[in-house]
Order: sequence, then structure tokens, then C-alpha cells
Amino acid sequence: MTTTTEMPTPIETFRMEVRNWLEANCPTSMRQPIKSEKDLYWGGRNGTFANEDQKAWFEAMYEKGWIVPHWPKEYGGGGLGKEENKIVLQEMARLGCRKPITSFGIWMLGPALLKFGSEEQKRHYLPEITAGKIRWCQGYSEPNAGSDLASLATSAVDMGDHYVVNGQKVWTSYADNADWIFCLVRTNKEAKHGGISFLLIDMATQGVSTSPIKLISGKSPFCETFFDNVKVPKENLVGELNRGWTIAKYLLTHEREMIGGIGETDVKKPLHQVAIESLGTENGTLNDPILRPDIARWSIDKMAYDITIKRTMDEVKAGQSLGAASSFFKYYGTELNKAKYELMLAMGGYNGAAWEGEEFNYGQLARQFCRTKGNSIEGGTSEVQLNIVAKRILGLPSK
Amino acid sequence: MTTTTEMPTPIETFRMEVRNWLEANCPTSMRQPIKSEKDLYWGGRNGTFANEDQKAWFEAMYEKGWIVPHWPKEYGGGGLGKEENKIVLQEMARLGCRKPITSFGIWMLGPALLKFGSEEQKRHYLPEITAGKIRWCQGYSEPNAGSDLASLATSAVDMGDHYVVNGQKVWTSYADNADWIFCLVRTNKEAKHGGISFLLIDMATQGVSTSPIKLISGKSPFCETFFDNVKVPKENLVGELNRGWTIAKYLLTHEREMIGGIGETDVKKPLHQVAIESLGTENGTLNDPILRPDIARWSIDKMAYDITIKRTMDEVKAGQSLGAASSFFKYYGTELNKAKYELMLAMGGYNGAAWEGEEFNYGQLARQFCRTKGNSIEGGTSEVQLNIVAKRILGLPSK
Amino acid sequence: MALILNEEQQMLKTSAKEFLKERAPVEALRKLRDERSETGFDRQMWNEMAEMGWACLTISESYGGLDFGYVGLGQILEETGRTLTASPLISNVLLGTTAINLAASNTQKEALLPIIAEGKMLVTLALDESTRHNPIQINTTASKEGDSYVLNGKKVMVLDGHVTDKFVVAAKTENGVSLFLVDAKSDGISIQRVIMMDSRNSATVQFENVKISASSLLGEEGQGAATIEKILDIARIGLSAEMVGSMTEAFERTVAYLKERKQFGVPIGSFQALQHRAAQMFCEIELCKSLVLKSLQAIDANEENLPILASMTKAKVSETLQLVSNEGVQMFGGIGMTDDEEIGFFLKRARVAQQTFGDANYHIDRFAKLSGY
Amino acid sequence: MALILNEEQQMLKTSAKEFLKERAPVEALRKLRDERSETGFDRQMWNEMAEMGWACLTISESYGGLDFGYVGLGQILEETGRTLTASPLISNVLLGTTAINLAASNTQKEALLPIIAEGKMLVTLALDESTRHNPIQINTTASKEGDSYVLNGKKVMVLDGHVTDKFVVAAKTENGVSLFLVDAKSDGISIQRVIMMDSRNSATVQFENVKISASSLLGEEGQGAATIEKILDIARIGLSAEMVGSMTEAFERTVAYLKERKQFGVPIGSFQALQHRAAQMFCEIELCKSLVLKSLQAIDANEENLPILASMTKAKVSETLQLVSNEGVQMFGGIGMTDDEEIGFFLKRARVAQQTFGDANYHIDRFAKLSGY
Repeated sequence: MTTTTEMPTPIETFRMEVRNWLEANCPTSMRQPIKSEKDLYWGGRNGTFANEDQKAWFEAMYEKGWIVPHWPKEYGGGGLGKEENKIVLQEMARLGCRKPITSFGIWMLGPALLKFGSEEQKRHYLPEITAGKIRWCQGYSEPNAGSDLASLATSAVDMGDHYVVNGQKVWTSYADNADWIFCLVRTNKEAKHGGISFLLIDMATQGVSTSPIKLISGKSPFCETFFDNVKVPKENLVGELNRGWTIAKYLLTHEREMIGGIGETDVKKPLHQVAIESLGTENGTLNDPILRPDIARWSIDKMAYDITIKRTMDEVKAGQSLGAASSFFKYYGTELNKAKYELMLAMGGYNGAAWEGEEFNYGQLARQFCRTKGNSIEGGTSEVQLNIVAKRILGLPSK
Repeated sequence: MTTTTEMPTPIETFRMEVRNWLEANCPTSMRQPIKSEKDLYWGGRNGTFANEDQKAWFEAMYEKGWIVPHWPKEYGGGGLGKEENKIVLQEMARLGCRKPITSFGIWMLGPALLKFGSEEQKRHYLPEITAGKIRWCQGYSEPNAGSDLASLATSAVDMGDHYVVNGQKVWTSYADNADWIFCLVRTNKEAKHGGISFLLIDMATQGVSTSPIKLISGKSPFCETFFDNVKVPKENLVGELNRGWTIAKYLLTHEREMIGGIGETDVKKPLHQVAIESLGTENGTLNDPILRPDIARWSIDKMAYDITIKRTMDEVKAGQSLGAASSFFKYYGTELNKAKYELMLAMGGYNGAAWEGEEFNYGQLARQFCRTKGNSIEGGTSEVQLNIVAKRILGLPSK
Repeated sequence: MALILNEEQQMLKTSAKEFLKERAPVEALRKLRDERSETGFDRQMWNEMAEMGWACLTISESYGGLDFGYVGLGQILEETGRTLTASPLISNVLLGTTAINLAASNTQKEALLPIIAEGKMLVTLALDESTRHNPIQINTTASKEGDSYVLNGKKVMVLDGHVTDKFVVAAKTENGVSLFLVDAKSDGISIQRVIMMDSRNSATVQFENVKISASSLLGEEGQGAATIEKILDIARIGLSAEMVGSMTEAFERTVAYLKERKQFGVPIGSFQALQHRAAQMFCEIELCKSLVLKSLQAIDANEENLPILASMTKAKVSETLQLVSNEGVQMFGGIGMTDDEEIGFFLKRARVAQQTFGDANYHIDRFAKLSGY
Repeated sequence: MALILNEEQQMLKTSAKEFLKERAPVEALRKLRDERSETGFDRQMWNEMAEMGWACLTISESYGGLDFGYVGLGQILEETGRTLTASPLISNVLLGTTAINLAASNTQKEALLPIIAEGKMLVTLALDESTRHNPIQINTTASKEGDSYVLNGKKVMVLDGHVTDKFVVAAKTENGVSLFLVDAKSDGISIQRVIMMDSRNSATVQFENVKISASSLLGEEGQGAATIEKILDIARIGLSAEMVGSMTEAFERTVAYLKERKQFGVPIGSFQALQHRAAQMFCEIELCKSLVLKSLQAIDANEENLPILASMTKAKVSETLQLVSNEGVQMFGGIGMTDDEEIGFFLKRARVAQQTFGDANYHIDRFAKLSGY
């Protein structure tokens, strides 16, 4: 510790500037936690703002270039460096600012285009994304290609100046509201992984249709998407022909890390606090003596898991790195989340078993519980993640 | 219910006769529970009786023909029917009579010879077994053939009028005290299961040697047995050449059922009674609140398992039958027994962790604990049993 | 007693299986749900069940019943567990009828049982008052006023409460807990239907100054606690039979799917990790079947250790059904998450059934207490 | 604080690994066992450890120590866990030295620590009195008689008790629990060595009218309870570091065996059921490593939540080591059951370490209590 007055570093100056700008430009209502779907702005051809504040906030951020602060300016980003980008995100988190837009374009397609797209594609698609003009969805899974994603069958046949796409995708989230879809398609039937390409398709094209999927938890954003002789221009191919699997793997790792972190935000209260409040204690001991060790074990695992994520990030920062860590986190995180909802349900008793009625919060807990069962299926099943850990981390042999 | 005096049925008369005979002929000391190895009489060339009562009891039973009551008289048995045999066993159990002899010949080789042996072999070997003249041991496993028993390599080469045996067996219990060994040997290297034969070998033959195996629990009855150019007469082959696998499977099922029932006798006190005595209760609740549900869950599983064995036996009696039930019982029973000793150790605390000293019963608990770890390995590993359940009962496909 | 079904019981099971397959497959439950059926079960089907004698299996012959016993009833319940059939078997036969069998006077029995036996009157139990099963905690009061009692209180998780004809209500009287038979249409009763996760019926029932005659008392005043435990133990075992049916069906469907679904060019059932998990489930289910049969026999034989058997059974069956329903959805994968696929219905029924009459945690604790630790 | 080792800590770990691989592989423990070593560890090896500074890592520089901290000590312990090395690191460094650091006066420290730092004096803790870890239940008494105290009582599971120079004894005084430093050669002390399942030392120590001077008091009279908990929490974390070493080594050996052992013509590590179990163990071990590092850092940073971290860590590490040691023996199969194969040594050490300073059950209970439920 020193007592002399020091000059702020450029980075400290930048942080203060960001903080001041956000304070001045982020409407108070845009600093509240997300309460429902309505609080999210998705953009797109049919995108509408829920209110004036949402619009003002998006537009201010867009003007500033901070929709995606670290993308290059020529692609609609803010052109910030890694360190500066982090500061913007940190300051937004500090103030509790909502994201100005929720976008698969930013989260998924963007990284793929930046890494694998042509210069023309980047200049064309990325600015549309940051401007919120085009809303994207993802077309990977198919009814007969679940864990074995690479066995997909949706075909794109070369017709000289265009492809003709036929087939069906499932689990295309929000496809019914999306403008474009990025798809994995089969361009060679002879090779499995080596016969897949990454294609961008305008959903307004004739022959594209969608149908929503109802889940065990009720309504869902998932759709089935059908392609019936859909003409797609050849320039919509991203990366090389038959090399789409590389792009898919790159994006799946992204997705896995996101899903591993699921459940972080939905129930903020620590589980044991929920337990104390719903079950009560007697002489400082929880009123369900059998559930008590389960809750304690879960809590220990959860904290240990969170500490492990921190440790891994610290190791990455220090230049060490655990190979297939994302599989481990995806597996463990989703299993923890499922276990949490089993415990929540056990604590909730009859309330957790109700499906309707205002008194029972419209079955919110039961529905969330049902939804968690998908955590260990979507984004690569737990079984697939364990296979990856066994093979890539532990080096166990295939047969 | 009737009040008229009825004549006893022949079977009731038989039961009374058995009871009276046992009362008259089984020395009181032979009705005490087995306390140590010494209380067992194994017979064999070097077999000695521990005391006069043990001798008298064996000889009386041998005279009576009840060493194996249901084997035919011409093979040294008592020639009793199924029902009568059961009555003898029931009455022995009722009085607490010890077995007059402990013998792998009776338990394992006998059934194989009765089913697969030639008339000559039956007349030669079986009476030697009931007379306690020859002590047998089993030679199945090999160092490189564990779960994959059929990959065994000990070879028996046809030399015209005899075989020459070379190789090594492991887990040959009491081989160092046995007179003869029944072995699986390879008689055809081209076929796996179809190249195995079942051979009887006199351990006094030149080239046979044994070496004891020390286990993690300490001394053990297990040995390694080595065959170095051992000459074996051709008439010692049981069943057809290269058809030994059928006999092996038949005997393995026997063994599996025996091991599944392991741990029935060693700690008679119910586990929760041990818990109450060692941990104590407060207001009727066990003093370890975390161990308590584990003990309760274990006890429920154990009782459910015992009830399931009864149900299965009742079903078999009623002519229904569960296919590979022995695999299920072997798997579940041994896992239960392992879990029991984990709980016993947790309850025992430091006492359960001690290995020596009179105060700690010479580490009896720790040693038993260590020994249980073998339950799920010997007689077919838990993994092999689960494979069998999956394939034979559930009909799940192989790759 | 041999742990097998006799011929009559086996025949009953077979005929139940056939009837339910025809009249009440899982699809029927979906229809009731999607059409937002007002009764929550199919009245016509219930009439047919009653015609087959399912309403009177546990009613003695002198009151127009079949006196077939709980082992028989258990077989029917198991089959309804396979088809997830919504019916008044739990509320009316397991709870209501058992309550009357155990506690009612001859006069009351004569008045009620012949009608119940024909399926023309529904009786359910109104017991729990808190979020989780807790039969000891009763705050509903029945105050004596002259020749009558006045009921006040609120009951939750009253099965089929919005369609029942009568409630058996547990309430505190001066000298303990008593049971009362109360007409559902009585003044002062308000009933709010609650549709559960499994699309079945429960209700919240409010009693506000409900005046009932002294003749509504079931059994002796203040002596209800023991009866309640006995009703519940029987219901726990009966419900466990239903749950064993559900786990068996869910498991069989899962195994079939494992054989059929191909990934990486082979049936997923050829993957050893899934094989071992399936084999382990098989073992647990076998244990559950044994416990249920043993416990059903113990009801019929009026065995003294019924409480401990009931808790063992409900605990083990609850945990196993949780496992099997979870594994079912997981092994069906994405398709298992969709409402179109029926495996999810088993998951939902599982969780409600687990909570009903005490979950595994409740019964493990009770089992340990009953065992002295 | 970043959850990584700094360069110095990493170097210490590497040098420890090399030393132990050379001087104290598992084979060395087998030799001590088979030769029935009287000390139960290798005195000469301990001298070498002390020369490398391992005895004084947690002693401040002013008393001749290195003041390296517990994160550093933890790295050494982890490495001794890999080799199952028997040494006074637990008894003397984790327990004895920590007790003196926390409770002794400057005068006492000046007298003791420089000698301990050189590895020339062994001090251990005599605390537990019942079969299972229970630091609250202390019946040993220290009665004041003039300028002295007189000790009476019996202590169990005193680590390295038969070779130690001094005991830190917890005893009841008028106003609470107090700690005393007692010479092992004092009149009235009888020590009985107990060889544990893991072939390591413990002892039962009887104090019969042992007269000790008032200057033997460590810290204030009656204020020992809080110190004991702190010593124990540090020891729990340090022992957990050792246990993480053991589980890592046992796991790596198991994975290597899975790759090497062939059955049915393929390495058994190609069977998916074993692959998934191995992958699950990998995850649990990673969690344990994180908890241990976090907890070791918390000791050095003197963080307030040490008790809760210690219980989380000891609970999770105990359960994981149980799993990993069981799976190790099972996956090694028959060979794993033989004394010739070293995997069994890990199983045995696991069970003793689990019990030491409280098993998983103890710490799950304590964790829940500390969390308010």
C-alpha cells in the first residue's frame, strides 16, 4: 500500500468512461433482472420492442458500437481489444444492465463466421446481426441423428449454380420467429463426417416450414423445421465444401459451456436456504432428517463444482489447460441441476407436484423440474460427454 | 382342523426317524456353531480329525449313507428321494448339526460327474468323495483369463495314451491341501469355447506344484497351481473332448448361487442392531444422523433381497422361473455384502480401522471388510453378471 | 405363505390387463388432459370397472362385496399403473372403502357399503393439511354442539375431492383425533380442484362451520389416529402396487427403445454403459415386486408388522420409480422430452405418486423409527 | 486469489515428488510393515525430510522456520499420498506444530519451535477418547494441585503416539477444556502402540496421575476448545491433501491397468461401462482437487469460513477416496485382491484416513449445522 496519489492508468480511465456512459445511457428499467420472455429483445424482420426503454437502450448501444464490443468495426462491432471488451461486460454486470439484444447470431453464428467465413460473408451477415435486422436460428439435430449428430441426412444437392435442400431438422429453437437458419447439411453421402457442409438459408425461401414442439414441461421455443426442395445460392456455403463438421464441433464446444452453466440464474437463493424456509428447523436441524444429508451433499458438490470452474479458468489464464474440460463441466453441471430440481420437488411436496392454479404459481416448479430433464440430453447427452472424458482426457481406448 | 387321531403319513414317520437318529448319533459338540477353520473336517489323504466327536460324527453319518443323502447308493450316497433328502437337511438344521465333512467334491465335482461323467468315473470317484478319502480342488481361473475364463491357456496335449498338461491356474482354493484337482484345459487352440476340456488330475503326479496367495485381508486358502509337463491318463477326461465349457458353465451357476448367499452367516446380528449398540440412540434416533438413512436404506434393500430370493424359490416351485436369476442374485447379494461392511467399518470407527492387537480382536473387522471386496470379483465379477442380466434377461443386443 | 399369486388372482390380473389395454391406455389419460375433462377420469369406464367388481374387491360378501382381498386389488392397481389410468381406485377403494371397513359401525356399513360396492357412491379421505404428507399434524376441529359436531379447517391433496360424494374427514375432537363421514354437498364446504403434474385430480377442501350429525362419527371419538395409520399403510401398499406397474411398463418401454433406436450404426442398447444401467434397474424392480407382494399378503393376513412393511415398500418403490422414470426419459433422449412421446407421462405420474402418502424420505425415517433407531 | 500454485509451490511439489519416488515408494511401506518396523516410519528418511525443510514449512522465520505456509505443506502431503509414505508429517507437522503455533506463548515457542523445525523433536496431539472422532467429548481431567496439574484419562488414536517426544493433551480443567504440553516420558504415562489397517502408527495413551507443571499449559486455561477446532480444521484440510494424492495415484494406476489388461481380446478400458465409471471418478477427483487448494489457501489467508471449508473438503474427499479405492480394487479384479498388488494398500490407507479427524458422515453433519440446518 502506498499513500501517494497515483495517476490512473489508461485502462482505469477507460473503465470510468464506460461506467459513466452506461450510467447516462442505460435506462433504469433496463437494469432490472429479466422477469419473463418479454424482457428480451430478439430483433429480426418481425422484431418489436416491448417498450420505449428497450428501444432506447438497444439504439444507444448500437450507436456506441457495443452490441458486440469486440467484433471489428467493419463487421458492425465496437473494435475493442480483449481487455477493453471485458471492462465493458464487467461494468454492464456491475450496473445490472440487460443485454441490448438476445441473439443466436452473436452467440453462435458470429464466432463461426469470424473463424470460417469469407470476407464477403463477414461484411454481409455480421453487421445485420449487430443491427438486429436478422434473427438467426440453428439447424443441427435431426430425428434420426441425436447423439450421433454426424449421421445427419438433410441433403444439399449441387445443381450447378445453387443447392437444393431436402430434409428435416429438430430442436431448432425459435425457428418459427427466425429469419435465417444456419444448417449442417449432407453434401456427400459416401463420407460420414467428411460429407457435411455448413449452409446459411433464408427461411423466407419457398419450401421452408416450421412446426413448434411441445415438451413435457409444456410449450417450448423448439421447432421442427422442414426443407422441401429449397433452393439455396452457392455463396451461402460457409467454409469449404464437406468441411462443415469442423465448424460444427467448434460451435458445439461453445454451446456445451453455455448449457453447463444452466440453472445458475433461475433460482438465486441457495438450496439450503430454500430447505430451511420450506421445511423449517428444530434445534438448528432441518425438519427432514433424510433429506438433510442429500441437501448437504448437493450443496458441497455445487460449491466444489463452482470452485472447480474458477480453478480451471485460473489455470487457463496461467497458460495451463485441461483438454476436454467443457465435457466435464457440461456433464457435471447438468446432472447437478437435475439433482437440484429433484430436491426442490421433494421439498415442495404437494406444491411441487401441482401443475395448474394461481395458488401453485401455475405449476412453475413442476414445469421447471420437467424442463431440467432435458439438460443432460441437449447439447450432447451426458453419455456422450462421459465418452469424451473417457477417451480424450483419460485416453481410454475404443474397441 | 379335526380332532380325530390321524395316522402319521410315511413322510412324517421318516421325519421322526431321522430326528431320533440324529439326536442319538450327533455328539453335542457337533451341534455347536462353527467357530474356526478347525471345526471343519475336510477329509483327504492327509485329513485328520480335530477330535473324537468329529470322527464319531463323520463315521456315523458315513455308515448311515447320509454324507450325501440323495446320491445313489452305488456311488456312495444314501439313495434318498428329493423329499427325504430335504427332510434330513431340515432336521440337521433344526438340531444345528455341523456338516460331517466340507468338500468341494460333494459341492462341485459331484454334480458335474453325475451329469457328465461316465459310469466308470462315477463308480470310481464319487464313493471316494463320500468316504472322505480324496479331497478335491478346482482349477479354472488363470492369470490372463479372469472374467474371460474361456481364454484360458493351460494346455493338455494329446500324446496318444495320455495328455501332457502345462500351464498355471490361480485361485485354486486349498490346492495346497488337496489330493486331486478338476481342471479346465485347452485341448484345441483354434476354437475358443469349443477347445476346452474338463480334466481330473492327481496332484501327486510329478510336475504339479502349488504356492499360497496372500490377500489384502491377510492369509487365504487360495493358491497358485503350476503344471510342468504333467502326464494325465486319458480316462481322466470328463465328458467329451472339447466340450468342457458346458460342464464349466453348469458348475459356475452353482458357484454363483453359493457366493450370492455370502455373508449370511458371519454376522448374525441385524445391522441396525449393531448400529444401535455401537453408536447409541437419543430420543429413539441413532446418534449418527447421516449414517442413519444409509443403514435404513441398506436394511430395506437387504430384506427386499431376501424376500426376492424367497419369491423366486416359490416361483420355481410353482413351475415359473426367472432365466438368469442367479446372475442377479450374485450381483446384488455381493454388492449388498460389500456395502454392509462399509457401514460396519463406518460404525466401528477407529476399532474398525485397527489391524492388530487383542483389544481390537486382531483386526477381524478390517480383515473381513477387505475380504468382502473380493465378493464382486470371484465367481464372475459384478460386471459379468450385469452383462448376463442385460443380455439373457433383458435381451439387449451385442454390438 | 408362498410369494406367488393364486389362480384366481392371476386371472383377475390378466382380465384387468386386457380391459385396461382396450379401455384406458395412456392415450386415454392424454385425452382427458387435453379435453380438460371435468371429472378427471372417465365415468363410463368407472361404471364398467364397478360392473366387473373392482369397486367391491375389499368389501365383505355380507355387504355385497367380493371379499377378494388386497392381493387381488393390488393386481388391478399394478395394471392401472402400467396404463396410467386415472380412476377412483385410489381415492375411493384404497382410502374411502378401507376407512369404512376399518372404522364404521355395522349400521353405517349396511347403509354405505352396498352402494359403494356398486360403484354408485364415491368416498375419499380428507386428511393432510400441510404441504408435505404429515398425518399427525391435524388442526381441523370438530366441536361438539349438542347432538352435532361443527367442522372447521382446511384439507389439501384430497384425491378426487371435487367429484367425491363423501369425505372421511380427520378432525380434532376433545379427546384426540376422530373420523367423520361428511357429505360433500354439506353447507360450508368449498372445494377447489387442483390438477396435478400427472393430470390427475386432487383438491383443496375448506370446511367452514360445517354442521354434521353425531351419527357421522366413524368409530369411537378420539380413537381415529390408529385407524388413520392403518388406512394409510394399506393405501401406501396399494399405491406401491400401482407404482410397480408404472415402473415395469416404463422400464419395458425403455428396454424396447434401446433395442430399436440406432445411433452410430448400432442399437443404443448395445452400449455397455446403458446395458449395465438397465440391468441394475431390473434388479431394483425385482426387489420392488417382492416387497409389494409380501406387503399385500400382509394386509390380507392382518399381520402385525404392516407399518414397517408399508414404509419399506413405499420407500423402496418411490426411489426405484424415481430412478426408472428418470432413466426412461434420459434413454429416450430428445424424443423423451417431447409431449408426443408417452414416457414423460410416467415421469410425471412418478413424482406425484412419490409424494402421495409420504415420500421415500418420510418412509425411510419412519422405517428407522419403527426399527428403534 | 487465483486457484493455482505459484512458482515456488510448484517447485516444492516437484522436488517432493522426486524425493518420495526415490526414497519412499509404496514398496517402502510394505517393507516397514513386513519387517515390523518399531518406529513405523523410516527415521533416516524423516531426517532427510527435515533437512529439506519439510518439518518447518509452517514455522515462522523468527523461530527458525521457512514460513512457507500450508499451501506448500499441502503439496508435500499430496505427494506423500501418492506414495503412501508413512512419516510424522501428519502427527508432528499438521497437529503438533500447528497446536504450538496457535496456542503457545512466545517463551514456549522459543523453546520448542527451533528444535521441531530441525526435525529433532516430535509432538503429536492426544485428543480423541471414544471410538469415533468426537473432539467435544473429553473426560480426561487436569486438576490443579498447587503449582501443578495432575492428568488422568485415556486417549485413543494418538498418531505416532509410541514414538513421539511430547503430547499436546486436551483435558478438562475447572473452567473448560485446556491444552497441555506433556513429555511422553513423564511418570504415569503408559503407551500402547496400535498398528492400523494402513500399517501406520497410532497409540492408546493412558495418563494416570501424571504430574505436570503449570508452565505446560498451552494458551489460557479453559480456552482450549476453539484452538482444538482450529488445529483440527487445519489437519482435516492437510490430510485431505494427502488423500487427494492417494486418490489421484490410485486412479491413474487404475486407468493404466484398464488400458493394459486384456479380456475377450480387447483392453478392458474399451468397455463403455468402465469408461463411464472412470470418467465419473475423474470429475469427482477434479472437484476434490479444487476444494483442497481452496481450503489450503484459506488457511494461509486466515479466512473466517475455514470450518465450513474444512468440513466440505474432508467430507467430499473422504467419499471420493472411498469410491476411487473401491473401484480400483474392483477394476484390478482378482489381482487387486492380492497383497502383491499395491492397489490394496490404497484401499487400506483410504479407510484409515477417512476415519481420521472425522469421516464423511461427521463432516456432512457438521457442514449442515454450520450452514444453519
